[in-house]
Amino acid sequence: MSQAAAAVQTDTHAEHHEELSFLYKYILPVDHKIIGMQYIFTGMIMAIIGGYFAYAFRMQLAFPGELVPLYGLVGPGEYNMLVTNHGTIMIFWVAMPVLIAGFGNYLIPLMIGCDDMVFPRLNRLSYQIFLVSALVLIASFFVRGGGFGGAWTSYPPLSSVAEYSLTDWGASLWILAVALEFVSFLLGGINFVTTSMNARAPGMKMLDIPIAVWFIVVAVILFMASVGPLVAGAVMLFMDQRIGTTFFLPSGGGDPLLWQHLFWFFGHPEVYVVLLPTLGIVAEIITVFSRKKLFGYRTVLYTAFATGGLSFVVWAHHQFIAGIDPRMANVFTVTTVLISIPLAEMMFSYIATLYGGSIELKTPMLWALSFIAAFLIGGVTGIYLGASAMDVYFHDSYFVLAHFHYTFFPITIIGMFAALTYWFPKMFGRMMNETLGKIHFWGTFIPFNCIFLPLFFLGLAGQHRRIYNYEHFPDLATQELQNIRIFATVSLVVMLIFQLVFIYNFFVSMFKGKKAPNNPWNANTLEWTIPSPPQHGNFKDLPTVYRGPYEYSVPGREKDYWPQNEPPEEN
Amino acid sequence: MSMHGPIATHRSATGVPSGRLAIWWLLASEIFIFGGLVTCFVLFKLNGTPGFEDASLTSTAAGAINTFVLLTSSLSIVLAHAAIEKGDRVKSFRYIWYTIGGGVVFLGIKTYEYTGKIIHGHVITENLFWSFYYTMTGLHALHVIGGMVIMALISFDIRKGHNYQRVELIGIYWHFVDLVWIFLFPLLYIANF
Amino acid sequence: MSEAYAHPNYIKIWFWLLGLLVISVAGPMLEIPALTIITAFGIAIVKAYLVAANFMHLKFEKKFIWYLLILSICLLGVFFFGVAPDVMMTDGDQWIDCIADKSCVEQRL
Amino acid sequence: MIEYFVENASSFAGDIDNLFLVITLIIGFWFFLTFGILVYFIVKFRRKDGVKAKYFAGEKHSETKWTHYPHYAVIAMDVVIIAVNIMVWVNIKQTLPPRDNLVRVIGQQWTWSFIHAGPDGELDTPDDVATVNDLHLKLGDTYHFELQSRDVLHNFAVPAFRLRQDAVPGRTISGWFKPTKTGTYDLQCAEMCGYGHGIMGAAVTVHSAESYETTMAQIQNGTYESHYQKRMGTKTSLPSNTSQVDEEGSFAVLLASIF
Repeated sequence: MSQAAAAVQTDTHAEHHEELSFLYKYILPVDHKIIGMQYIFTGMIMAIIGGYFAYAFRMQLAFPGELVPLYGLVGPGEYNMLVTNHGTIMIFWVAMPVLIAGFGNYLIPLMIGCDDMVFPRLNRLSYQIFLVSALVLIASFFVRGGGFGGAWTSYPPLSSVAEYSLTDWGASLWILAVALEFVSFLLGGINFVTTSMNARAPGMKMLDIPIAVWFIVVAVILFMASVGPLVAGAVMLFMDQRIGTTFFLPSGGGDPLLWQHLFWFFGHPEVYVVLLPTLGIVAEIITVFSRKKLFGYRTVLYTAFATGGLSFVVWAHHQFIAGIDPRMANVFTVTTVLISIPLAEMMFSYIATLYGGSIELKTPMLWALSFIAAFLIGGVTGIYLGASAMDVYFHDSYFVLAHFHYTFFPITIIGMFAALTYWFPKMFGRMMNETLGKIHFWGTFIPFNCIFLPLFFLGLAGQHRRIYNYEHFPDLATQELQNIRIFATVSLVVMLIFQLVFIYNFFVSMFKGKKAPNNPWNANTLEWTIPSPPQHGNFKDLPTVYRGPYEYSVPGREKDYWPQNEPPEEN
Repeated sequence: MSMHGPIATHRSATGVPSGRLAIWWLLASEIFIFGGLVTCFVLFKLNGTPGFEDASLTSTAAGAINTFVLLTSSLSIVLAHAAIEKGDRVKSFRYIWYTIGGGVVFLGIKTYEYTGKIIHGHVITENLFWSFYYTMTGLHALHVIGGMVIMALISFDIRKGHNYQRVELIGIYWHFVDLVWIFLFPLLYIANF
Repeated sequence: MSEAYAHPNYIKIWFWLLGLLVISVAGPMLEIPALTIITAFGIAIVKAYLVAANFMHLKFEKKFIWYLLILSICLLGVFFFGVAPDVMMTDGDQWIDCIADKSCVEQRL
Repeated sequence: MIEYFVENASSFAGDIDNLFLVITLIIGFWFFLTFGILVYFIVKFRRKDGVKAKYFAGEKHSETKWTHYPHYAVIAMDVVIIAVNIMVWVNIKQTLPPRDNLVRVIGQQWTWSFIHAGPDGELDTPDDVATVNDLHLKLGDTYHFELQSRDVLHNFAVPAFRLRQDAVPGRTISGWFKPTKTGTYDLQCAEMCGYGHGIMGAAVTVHSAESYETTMAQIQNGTYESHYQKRMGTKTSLPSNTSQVDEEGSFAVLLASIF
């Protein structure tokens, strides 16, 4: 690594790294692109585990008591373990690594025009910690007593006392894995923020930064500002479990509600932490495929700041009926409903971007538009749950479940597919197959709605969450509701089968796809000005930026795009 | 200073060098970790949770000596930074090792305190106050140990003549550890009402 | 790495800090609780300022670092005041601390 | 709208259903408007040869008004939602109307115990009536409940009453409800409470005055048969229970054969 001082010149610098051995190139890389892909692949493997868990417990719900093919019998303890770890994996080990760490790593240096992260080795370390955390989580499924089954919120005393949870080491390894994961993203986050603050290409002003980078950075800052109390809480919970302190145990003077506050003070900003990167990715895609300038760049940016700021004062809406002071609920209702204001503005801006555009429905665009459509449903149903009195009926019901899957599924899965299909040519230098991409899109989007729309109605019928078998609740054990459950499960199986199309397309295109040009989508941002895939060191010469990232269809120009680093024409 | 690693490391659009900027972000997130613990402690204390009167059992003298030790080590690390800016590697090396020595004395006194408390039956599970006492000071001590290890590594680095800027970075971190102690000291040792 | 700012007189700052330390230890000996709070926490804040401004060179640092740190502390304040009504007020309109008044059902652990 | 799915059997159930309707109308309007515009734009502005996209930044007032005016309307409607919501919330959770009757609800892993106050309307007196998994209520009485937990968090949830409240160990949480329809309803635990969370149900029976008296008398002289067990006995048969369905027709088996 340590090259002589001659490396000041960037072109020679890039060539120094060509002779890296396989070990240093792919196993212990310092190149941000490889680390980004490590995150993405790890996240996708974890997504397969999370999806498998979802399959197992949905099958149990639809056909209670029967052997689930490819899994076996799902008992009550196992059911709890499956739902808990499905939630944990999908949020902490899929959404976070793929959207923030993965695409953040891949895109930030490319989009702001520099050769790597500011601290490449810190970057590698954060991935390694992340990998360890994933392994610890997987290990927790196999210890005596099984994996942790106290819901991903892990409310004590259930999570802190082994006699209550019956998963002595499962619970401890779970909290350990989560804490390690936080440490990993704290380190990664510091790197991201520093890189985008300090290492921007010459000429790139604050308002020339692509929205995707902006939003990832805002998300990382939100994460860093909210996770601290929960890290402290995780230490306290771990000591409750292993040493026998009573931080969260009322009989010893502690308070179980304190954990809920610590958790949701992090947990609510966390929603925006994973939401913002996807919103940024969608902004990139809709501008490219409608050949339009983003409507109101500043407005979009400020609404993101407003959302981030507001997200710190809404956390107690998860606890309206958890025994908190009922007067506080009014305050938190107001702040929660207020969040609709910046987000509505942002959605309006995105839709206004399409106005007068020249929309081409390529696969990434389909994903981006479907994100907007699905997220609209997720967003508006959030209003119900922000209203404290509605929460009296909906708390912990399938309505909540359907709502947050309508936000998290678009964010995580749709956002991931949008980004993967859009940047695939840049990552691997080959194009993905459009037809298969579209088949996969419709095969995912339609079943997704078929899974979660019916669950809203189950929620209206009063069905509560995390129940392995509804036969103990006669009002819920009716044939009509059971049919809805079966319908949702069948849709899930259909959706999972269609993922095979994607996996096939992904790997076949990676090796056999059509060669991708530098700029297949005619986009403006800096990553498209260099070869696909980019070499180590990215840019031959550090680019100079002359304009904002969304100058599409500028009147008076022949080409309908105008790369950020293209010098203005002399008149 | 030698030039290696990516160019990105050496760019500075904000005017603050990347290393220092990163340390500040690190400290901002550390504020939340310690702040979260301290907030919980204050919540329970103001609530009059039984057991918090045990704050009078902590040894103010030991706490005060530890404060003195940490303040002095803070001084020596900042002097190390001042020395390295003048290019005086030997002096800087010596000051860094004074600081590490301060850390050792601090941990020694901490150990003595812990031992005394445990002998008197004030173990971590006795009540919430002692739980917080051991958790907060323990987490702080882990930061002290981490700082000392990194400092030792850096000291050999600068003796060989590279990475001078790291003295300032570890210094900022060490001052932060000192700052945390400045707040833990009144919380755990003085405010026993 | 050397930047052109004058180093403050570190030894002087150090003596200031020691003086403040003596006051904060001596404060409780007067046994006036209100005064103890001032000497303990007021002085902690002054000490923190001295260390941050001089030893950490925040005096010479860009302004936004101050904003960053102060914003962190403000957010902790938000957290404190959001949680305080629940954890500190164990008796309210709709709930009572049943451990304190021994009216609880027997707890299993 | 909720009442199509679940009966509304308490005095404030109607308020919550109304709130649901208000929110549904408001957000339904916005959703269909926004969704319609989105679809319209996608269809209208498809790529056509020779037609170049418009160029505007969305920074001028003449452009931003298209997003700002609807945005002000969103704020106005938010205020409506918040106002209606706070009225309902204050009524349900923040105020305790004078009580006619009292019941103590105790959650533990994984049963509910109920202590009915008995004729004198006070708890901890000799005429208290204790039951397990079986709550008996008198129609039209305003009940206060004292919610406690022996171990972990539980949630006292009766969908037909539109009522949910967490039980927190170490605290006694009080609240109220007023049953307005006779019948037997589900009581759920709606907070994850461990291994048996899925079986932690109970039956809530709202009696008319005379039926209530007979039931209470039966409980006290030991001739009473639990409503909960009766319900479990009669209505447990899910169609896909292994014992009752022939293996061949089941979907899971079909899937298994595919894999």
